[in-house]
Amino acid sequence: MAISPERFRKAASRASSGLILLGALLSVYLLQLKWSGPDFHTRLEWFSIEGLPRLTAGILLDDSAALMLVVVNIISFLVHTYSTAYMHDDPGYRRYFSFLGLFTFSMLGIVLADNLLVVFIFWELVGLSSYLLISHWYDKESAAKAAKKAFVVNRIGDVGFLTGLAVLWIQFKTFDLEALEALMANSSIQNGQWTSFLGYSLNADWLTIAGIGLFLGAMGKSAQFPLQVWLPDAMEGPTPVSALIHAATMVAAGVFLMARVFVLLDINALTFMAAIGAVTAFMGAVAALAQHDIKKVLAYSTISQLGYMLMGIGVGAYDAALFHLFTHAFFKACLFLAAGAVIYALHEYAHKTNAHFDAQDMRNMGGLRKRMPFTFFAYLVSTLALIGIPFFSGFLSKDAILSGAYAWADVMSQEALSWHYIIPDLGFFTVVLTAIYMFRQLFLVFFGKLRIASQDQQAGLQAVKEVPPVMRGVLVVLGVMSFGIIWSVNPFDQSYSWFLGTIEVPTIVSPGFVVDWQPRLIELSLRNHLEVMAISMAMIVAGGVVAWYLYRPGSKYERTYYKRPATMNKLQALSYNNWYLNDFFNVLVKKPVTAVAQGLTRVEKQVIDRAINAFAVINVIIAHAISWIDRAVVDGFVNFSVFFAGRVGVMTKSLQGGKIQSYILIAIMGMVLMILWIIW
Amino acid sequence: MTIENYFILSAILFCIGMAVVITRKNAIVVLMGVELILNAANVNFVAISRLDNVQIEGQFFSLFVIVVAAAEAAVALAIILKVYKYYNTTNLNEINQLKG
Amino acid sequence: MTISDILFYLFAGLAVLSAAVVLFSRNILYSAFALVVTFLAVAAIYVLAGAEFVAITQIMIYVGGIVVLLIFGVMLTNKISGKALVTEAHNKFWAVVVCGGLFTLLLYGIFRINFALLSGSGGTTAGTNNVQQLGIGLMSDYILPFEVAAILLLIALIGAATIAGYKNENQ
Amino acid sequence: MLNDYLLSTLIFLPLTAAVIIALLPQPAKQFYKYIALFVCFVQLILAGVIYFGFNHNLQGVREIESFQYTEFTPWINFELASLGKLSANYFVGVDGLSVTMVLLSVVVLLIGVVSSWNITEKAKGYFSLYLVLNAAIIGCFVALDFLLFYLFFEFMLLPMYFLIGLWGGPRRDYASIKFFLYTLLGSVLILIVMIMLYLSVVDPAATAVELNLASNIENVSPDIVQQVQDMLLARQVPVENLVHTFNMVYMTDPGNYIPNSVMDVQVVRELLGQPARLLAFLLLFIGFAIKIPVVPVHTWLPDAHVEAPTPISVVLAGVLLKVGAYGLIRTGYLIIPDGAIHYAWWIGLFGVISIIYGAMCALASRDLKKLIAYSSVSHMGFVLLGLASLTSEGVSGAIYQMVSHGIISAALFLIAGVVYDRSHNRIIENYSGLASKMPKYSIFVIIFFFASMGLPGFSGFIAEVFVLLGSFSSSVVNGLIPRWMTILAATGLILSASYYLWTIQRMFFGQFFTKGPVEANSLTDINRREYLMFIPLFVLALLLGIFPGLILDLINQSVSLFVETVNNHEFKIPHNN
Repeated sequence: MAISPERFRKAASRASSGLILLGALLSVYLLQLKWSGPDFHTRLEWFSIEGLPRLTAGILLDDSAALMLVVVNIISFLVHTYSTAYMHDDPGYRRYFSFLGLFTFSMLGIVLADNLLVVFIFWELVGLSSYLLISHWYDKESAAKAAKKAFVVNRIGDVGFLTGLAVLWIQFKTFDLEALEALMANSSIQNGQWTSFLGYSLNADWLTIAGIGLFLGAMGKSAQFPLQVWLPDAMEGPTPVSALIHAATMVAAGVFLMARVFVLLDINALTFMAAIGAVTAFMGAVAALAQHDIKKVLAYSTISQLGYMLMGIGVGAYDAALFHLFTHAFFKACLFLAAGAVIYALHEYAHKTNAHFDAQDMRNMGGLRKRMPFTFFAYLVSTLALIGIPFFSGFLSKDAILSGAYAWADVMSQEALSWHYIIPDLGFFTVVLTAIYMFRQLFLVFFGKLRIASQDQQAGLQAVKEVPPVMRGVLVVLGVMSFGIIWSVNPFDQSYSWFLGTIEVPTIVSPGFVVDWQPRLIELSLRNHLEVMAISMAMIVAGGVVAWYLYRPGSKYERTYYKRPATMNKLQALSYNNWYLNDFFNVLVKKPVTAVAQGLTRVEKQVIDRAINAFAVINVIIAHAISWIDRAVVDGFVNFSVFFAGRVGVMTKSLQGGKIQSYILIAIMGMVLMILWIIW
Repeated sequence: MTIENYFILSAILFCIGMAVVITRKNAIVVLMGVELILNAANVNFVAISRLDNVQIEGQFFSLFVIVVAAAEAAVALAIILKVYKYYNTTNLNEINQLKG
Repeated sequence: MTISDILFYLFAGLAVLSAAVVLFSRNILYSAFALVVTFLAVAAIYVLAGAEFVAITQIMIYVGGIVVLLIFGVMLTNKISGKALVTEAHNKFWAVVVCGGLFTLLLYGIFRINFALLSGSGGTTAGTNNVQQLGIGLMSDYILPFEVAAILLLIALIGAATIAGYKNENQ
Repeated sequence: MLNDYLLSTLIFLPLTAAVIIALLPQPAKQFYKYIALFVCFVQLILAGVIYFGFNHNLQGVREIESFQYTEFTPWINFELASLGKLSANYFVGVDGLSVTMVLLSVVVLLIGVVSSWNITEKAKGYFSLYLVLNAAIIGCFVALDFLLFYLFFEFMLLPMYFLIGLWGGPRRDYASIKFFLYTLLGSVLILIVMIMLYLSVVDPAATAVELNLASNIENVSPDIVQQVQDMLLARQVPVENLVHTFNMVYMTDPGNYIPNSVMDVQVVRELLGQPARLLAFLLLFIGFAIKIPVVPVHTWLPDAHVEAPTPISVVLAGVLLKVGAYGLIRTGYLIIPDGAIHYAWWIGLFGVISIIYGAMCALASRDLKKLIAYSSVSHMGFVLLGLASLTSEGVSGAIYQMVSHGIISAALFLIAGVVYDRSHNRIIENYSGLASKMPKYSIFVIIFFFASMGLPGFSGFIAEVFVLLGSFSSSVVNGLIPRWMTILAATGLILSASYYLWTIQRMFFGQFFTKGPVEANSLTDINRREYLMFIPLFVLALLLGIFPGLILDLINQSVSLFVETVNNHEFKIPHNN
């Protein structure tokens, strides 16, 4: 893509979309082949280090991978298509599409890799393409900063990932997932020592550390507390990118990774994960409440939903989490693309009316429902899916997770009241918040009047136009995917879903696991399904009512919204600033690191270099002393000998002064001495 | 007269000639010293020839020495004149350049 | 102490004394004249030693030739301006040391030689005409050195004339 | 035939060319660079011959007969009466440990010539010194005789000093003298150890000949060597028959040490209250640490890099730093493994400190070249950590890191050179938004920055991952490196991402403008010659990132023997901790 000439840019982008479509069709075909069949695994020898097992790389295709393949390909295709319209007059068009291609490639790599090292490689590549795409408009300072932040924060997670890899490596000397599973099943914990089949032994804590390390990687990619700070900033990238990377696929890679290594985790790591997931879900939802940027709301909502998914994995609801991953991928992509459509339309509007305003700020929007029906439809459907209204996809998956969490709390607390119940409770509370912020956004964007038009006496709502057909088509496809009927015959009971029916929860094989933990979870979650559904329905209704009361068209909030400052009180500020996590990081990490760096440089300049310079100065002083000695003593001696030789020379010079008589004198003298010597 | 006396005389003259050659600055005086030395040698030759009056070889030698001395004196004086023309002095101390 | 002994000592003393004058006189002309005396005294010693011909030659060549030559030399090389023709001495100390040393050495040598072994046929009387012997010797046994000496004198003559002779710088 | 003298050709070709350049008259000025280029290109071809002719199954390391392309010529031999015989030989050869270094140097030196293309000032001196440097570097990597190694090691110093001191930036005098004194200090320490070793080690083969056990060196069989060693141990060899040697391979065999000598392996001799062998290791370590460089003896590096002309920075970072690490492997680790194990913890610690400290300083530096210089310190820390772990993964990773850093840091310095060439200013904050002004350049910058921060797909990733894995498993395999060190080292990855990305953000992203003395018009995109330098390095970094086997196959056997040798050494460990 990057090397294709400028005039073929349209053709090239279509070609790449076409290739992705081909990939999507192939992946659907693969899914058909694979579905419920045995796992497909090929290995190629990659390289070897003497004395160690050979490192292999290959493809491991199981049900979840095949599904993920389809999701990635389809959404990628849709985003490609959407982008041909959305980005059509961007100067970096070719760059954009080549990076999009790179991203899709790397994402597929993560999905298919059979080897944690290879996963890590693609993991990083995905991070790279994310970096490149966020900084697409690189001349924007904020975009450049956001890209940097995204990558660096991800790196923090990656260090955890590497640590996890290292622990697995020293125990098992392999990264191959299937081999790891088998080896893990053969390892055992005795007396606090974790002994592997290969005879290596470690403290049992390292099993937990490995799990948490891997999870740390996922925390980075999937924007979990406390590493979620990068995701809202990443919205600086083009909207389709946000849809593809920062909502549907890449951020879900963390969840997918956790699903892949699910069997290797131990109970402590899982608990940790569940807690982090729940906290993130709650924090994300709170942060979404007071945002004014249409994309930021969605970004926080993504964080929150990702928190759900990881909580799902953590509580052992592996299948539910994956289910939510897939449904979320579609409806969140749809939301983002619809938001993109809104932004696009407002841009066009601004262009037409020569108005200058922030096309992403919800304070400028309103009433768009009438002029953008397709977009509205897509938005509405996916919002309902996100909130978890019955008949929509989100309902099925979210309820599955919540009932899993509830069951988990039951199991973990052993029917007694313990802190474990906080986790499902946070989940339920998040449902309320989700309903509030999503309805708020829906109201503020699509209902009421176009605030920018009414305030600035500009051309009215009539000037706003629906987006081009390509974008509309994409929105419709994604909107349709948000209906529950697609996923489950019985829209009220996820257990009827074809998805959950096929994905089986793999048995955790890490040593020290209570054998009946998983069966009990499943049993309990099936039993509590109805109560969970009831609770969550109640929550949604509560949220809906609150949202209606606060944000309905004509409410006080809505009327004053245009002039509203960013925050009105402390609570809003807390939400708006995402719990002040950024400042937190600034104070706790960035500032100290910078200070230490500056300090070290100063230390180097002032201590090490000064020490060395002082050393040099001392040396020079010593050298001077020595040179004095040299002059006075050594040179003195030399000078003396020179002086002596000079005197001798002067003395002898008189003998050599061209004075013949002196020569004669000397000759005679010599003669006399010789004779003397001879006759003596 | 014992021959030692001749020898002693010769030695005295020789040493005086030598002293002249060494100490005097004037080239001509130096030449005189050289003549003295030659004379001292001649005295020896003659004295030796006294021991052997049949062949009188010593006297032959002294004759040749006188001849050579004469030739030497002539050439030496010519050179001194030439040098004097060049340096305007016969002081040996001032004549110390090899190249004119 | 025979008369010849007395004469010997007399002339020897004269020779030494005049030689000393050559050595110590600051005036070049005095030196030259003292030299004449020395030569004459030595000639007398020759006579005492039975070498009349050599003595004559000595007087003729040295006193008549060389010393005159020397005096001419003195004259030619000194601007005649009324002031005395003086010359300085240097290296005196070393000269005394060296010459004294040499003299001592020679004396030592002389006294160590056992002349008694040599003087087997000594005691030649004066009056024996050895001029004839010399003439025959020069024309027979010593003809080659004689001729060489002659050529040497010729060469010296030509050489001296060439060196000292005036040359036109322009040629 | 060619194979017999391949390494000598590799060493002496540039030396000859240097002489030729020095002799050429001034009007032939424009040919100097062509000669240099030609020579380096021929070296590349020869190195290719070595690469393809290299037998992967021969291990080298401590087995004198399995070195390849060996050449042996007696050099200095004389009797020292009661001290036995001195023998230093012209002995060169490669094994897996050194062949990679030779290949790397040849490539980097070639790139260096291309980047020297615009040097016109005192070109004769420049190119002849460059070629002398070239010869010395190659010589260092192939020498198997300690004296020869030391000779080449010292030989590198002088051309480097002049190249920095004559063609460098404004503070070149300070930098070059600092460089010179630092490295000279290191050399002196190494010299001391060399002499200690020389006094303690005998050449068993030559000694056998002296003892009339064999008629000549070729006839010495392993049995005879064993016999000589037994005699040595029993002190049956007369002192005047001992043939002292500088041969580094013989030095690895404990049997060749003279009983009761300074470096004796049976009895712990003490020097200055320290066990002599440990002290010797320490001296060697410090000596080479200066060259690597390791915090805190690294301060010559930033100055030298900042002041050196671009090609010299390239060679300095690309190859010279590796000489230090290579020397440590070849001498410190193999000859004094007991010291290596004794001090492994400290070496690892210094590695980790270098990683973090280098990265921190890079984060705080305002000068682009200084930043890259500090990143070198950081990356060379990984080499040290990998070595200290003494596991196959760790050591392979360390050597891989040497190669990888050689390529990538060379590219990074070229990158700094491009901007400096155009505007004569390297201060980061004087630039902004270069991506719009110099898009192609920015692409390469981003590629190499990411490569340097260990992005998968580039060589640095493989190296760093294996170093980390190796040092992590060290605690299980041999218990030398604690795990927290690895985790701390891994945070270096975060820091490296931060400083590179921050630089990209400040220099390349954002609105285009320049500040200070930088003229916006002077900033033109890269030209064809610069492509010629960047593309091979890019391809190499990528190839090595995707097919690590290209290097690992060469070094595998040697590394495994190396690890085994050092871990299971038969030298007596001094018992004091």
